[in-house]
Amino acid sequence: MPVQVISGNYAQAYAAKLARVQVISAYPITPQTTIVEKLADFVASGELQAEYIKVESEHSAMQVCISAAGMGARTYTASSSQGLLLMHELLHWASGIRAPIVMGVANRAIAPPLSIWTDHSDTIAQRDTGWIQYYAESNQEVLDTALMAFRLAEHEDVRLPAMIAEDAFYLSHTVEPVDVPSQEEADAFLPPRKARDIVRPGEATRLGSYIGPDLYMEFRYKVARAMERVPATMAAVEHEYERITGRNHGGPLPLYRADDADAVLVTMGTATTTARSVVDALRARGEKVGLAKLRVFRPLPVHELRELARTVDRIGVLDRSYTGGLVGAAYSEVAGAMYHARERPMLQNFIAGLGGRDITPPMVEQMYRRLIGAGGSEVEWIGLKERKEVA
Amino acid sequence: MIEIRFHGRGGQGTVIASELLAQAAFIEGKTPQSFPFFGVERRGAPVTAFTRIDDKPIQVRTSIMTPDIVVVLDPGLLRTINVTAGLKPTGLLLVNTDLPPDRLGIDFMGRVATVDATGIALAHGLGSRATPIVNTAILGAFARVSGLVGLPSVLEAIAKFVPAKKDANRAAAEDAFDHVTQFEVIVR
Amino acid sequence: MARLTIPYEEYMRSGHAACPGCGATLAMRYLLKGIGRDAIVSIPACCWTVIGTPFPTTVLNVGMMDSAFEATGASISGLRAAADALKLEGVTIVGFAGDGGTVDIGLQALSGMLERRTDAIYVMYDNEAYMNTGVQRSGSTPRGARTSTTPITEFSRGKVERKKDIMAIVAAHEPAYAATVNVAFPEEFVKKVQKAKGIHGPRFFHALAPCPPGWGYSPEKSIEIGRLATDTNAFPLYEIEDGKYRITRKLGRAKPIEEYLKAQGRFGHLRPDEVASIQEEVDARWKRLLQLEALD
Amino acid sequence: MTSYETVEDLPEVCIATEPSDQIETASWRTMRPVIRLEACTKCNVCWKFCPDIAIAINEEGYPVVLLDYCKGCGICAEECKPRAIDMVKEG
Repeated sequence: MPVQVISGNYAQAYAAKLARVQVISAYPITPQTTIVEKLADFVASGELQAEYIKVESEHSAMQVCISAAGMGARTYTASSSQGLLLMHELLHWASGIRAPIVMGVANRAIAPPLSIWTDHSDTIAQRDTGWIQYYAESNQEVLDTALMAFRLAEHEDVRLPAMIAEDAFYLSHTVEPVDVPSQEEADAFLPPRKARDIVRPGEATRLGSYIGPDLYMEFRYKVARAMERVPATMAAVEHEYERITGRNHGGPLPLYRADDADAVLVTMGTATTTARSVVDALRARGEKVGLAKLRVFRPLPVHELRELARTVDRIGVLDRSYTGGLVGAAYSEVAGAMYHARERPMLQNFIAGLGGRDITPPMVEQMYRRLIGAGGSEVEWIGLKERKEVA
Repeated sequence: MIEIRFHGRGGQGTVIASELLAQAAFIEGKTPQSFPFFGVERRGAPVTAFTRIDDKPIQVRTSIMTPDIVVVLDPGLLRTINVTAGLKPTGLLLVNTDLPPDRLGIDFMGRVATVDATGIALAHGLGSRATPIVNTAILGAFARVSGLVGLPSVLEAIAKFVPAKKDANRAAAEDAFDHVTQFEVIVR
Repeated sequence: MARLTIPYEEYMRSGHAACPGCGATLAMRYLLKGIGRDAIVSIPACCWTVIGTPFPTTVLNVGMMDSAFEATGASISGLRAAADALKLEGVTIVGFAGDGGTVDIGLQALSGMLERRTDAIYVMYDNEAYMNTGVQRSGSTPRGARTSTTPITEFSRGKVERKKDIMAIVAAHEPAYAATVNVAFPEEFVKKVQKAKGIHGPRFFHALAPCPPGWGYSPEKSIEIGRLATDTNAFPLYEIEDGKYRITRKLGRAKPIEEYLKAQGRFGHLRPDEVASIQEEVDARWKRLLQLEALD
Repeated sequence: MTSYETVEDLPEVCIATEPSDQIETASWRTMRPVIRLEACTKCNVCWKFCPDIAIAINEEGYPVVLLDYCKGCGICAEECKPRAIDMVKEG
């Protein structure tokens, strides 16, 4: 398939089509809407043979997918912000019955105040639901990651749902060149779902069940072990995808000019692109700085983060969400991972870009200056409109 | 600290028995803790409840695995549940039954006490033949044989916390206090 | 084999955890006798979640999908979609939810499923309160009934609001078929289910499921109480097919509601004036049903 | 019934496939139904209305109470037209 100039939302829809999803269920919410509209076109035109259940709420969208996946169908849905929060109860349900549902999320700030613009509060708030979580930086990465997510989620050693987060408007409604795999390439990479442990008509099979204190913990432990098997399985899936398409997005924590860096900024989503340009600019001025893209938030790439801590003295973590408390969620997770590193770097947390505010090169440069100068407090809200700044 | 485990069936007032015992202990200035094993509450289904009594604040929050006293509100359970599991050899087993201990089919060598709480409850119009409410009667017997709480505090707890048929429930407790029979260690 | 008035084959097993005399287990038993083997039943949080025995056992000989409390309607849309996508022929998709799980928390998903014309059967087994959690009042609890959240005092006379008329709400969605059924009348229960099985599109059953501990009567009276519910017109038996109402059990003259009320502890507190007021409500609903039946 | 004690015993997914009738609910009852066959007319109302499926029908068409499962609710005795079933105290 030739390179096409398409939006992140269309990239999600293309991935679902190429994956030959069998049941789609979704409820519209800005900015996710053009995913579900494109899928409706694919189904209506016959390009995609799928049952598309247009439901009356996101909660029902996820239940449709859970029950369909519970019978063995390959399922897809998409949502944002308030809709994702409404699904929260069922996100636990999906991982609880090991349903390999794939969901696209157009990251959008959480109300109130209502905001249709991007930040990561919605998907960060789902970090405890047992879902694999990717944060994409480009529409190409969105499509490739979504396709890979089906194979990873359905893999015998994993069997967990996965969500692919893309920043609202920066990706969802931004069109840019994307190499769309052919159906043949997609079929070569992703065979039909071979489902096991599903509910069957006419057979004594109860999926979900209920249980006392005697065995509940052991079932949660199974989910934990599956999450532990994700990194190795993900690597194998990415290797296979690269063999077919030639593309690899660098695993869970791709680094950029970090090996000899004194200061590295950890970023998620589209802020990474801007940060990469700032690294190049600072490097040109002799500053030894680098970048680490936290591309997989669940499971957190603990091994890779500790490796980074071994060679870098000062690490900043850019949180594009605020989750209550004093420090950002990504920061606390990275700090947790690095606590057991042999050499513990100096860590600093930057909170920026909430509610769709641009994360501009000067802001990123300000973060690096704080890191290099090792000054400033543990947590700084970069780009915050405060009187002393404005005066 | 004394740990007591109650065995009964849904609808027989097992949980209320464990709670009333806690109230009675509190009336006597002791520190109680009472909780049910929250399982399937179904009329007829087995129910377990626990009470701890101490002179000082209780520093443990688990179910009770090695009780000092086991109270069985429903003799039918003896056939299906190992009611003496973990019961200390020096402990006490109080059973609602009109049979002597050696006909109960349990191999507990410690102290056993029995009382026909069902007969007493029905005599006082508490519950129905299908579901007799035996909790207040069994507590009356408990006061007599446990040495932990006295009958007066049990009666006061009943007066304060039993919603209906207060007099009948108090009378049943007094009745059981008088009619509980103790059996020293069974030597076989 | 002796002459049986309903199919002998069972599609659920003993060993379940229902209270003695439970109407909801009979509702499932008769439903499955009408549906047959090739089915998947979606069950939300409700009595049947627990009746259906803990892991690793299951009571049903057919597929059973546990779902979230408020999502039965969506769950059966998902099961139907999967059955179609996976090309599974002849599979009946059934939702089996309690009254609270249908008229209260599950109403939105039910409405969605009906509006989407999902080809499935949704059964609301109605024990008229949140029984699994200890008899708290639901939207389907009758007016005047005592529950743990509508206690009886000098000032509080049980549930204040009237029972939500789920059949009217469902009828407004123009289902392919809808009917009330009662475990006290198994032959008619099974016959209506068999009829619905042959119809395509969204179908709905409102099944009365008497509940000994919740309604306050001795377990052996479950069928008697069920019978009284219908014969006093508290729970009329009728069906709606393509909008046409048909009452399927009509007595010459209905028994007084008092006979039904005084047989249950949950109504034990009612004064004569309160009984009369309930009689009025029952008579008005029956009259309206007759008018609906008269519509062509 | 396979015994599930440890995480290794468990299937990967919480799916239950074992029949529930390995669970006996006999201990629930305080009363049990006793059928006087001489009075029984084989109408099978007792079989029809049993919530526990605890009444089977034997070859001669007579109802047989399955005492492993009967919870003693008494519906059968209540609904039996010829009053051929008595509820007897358990034990």
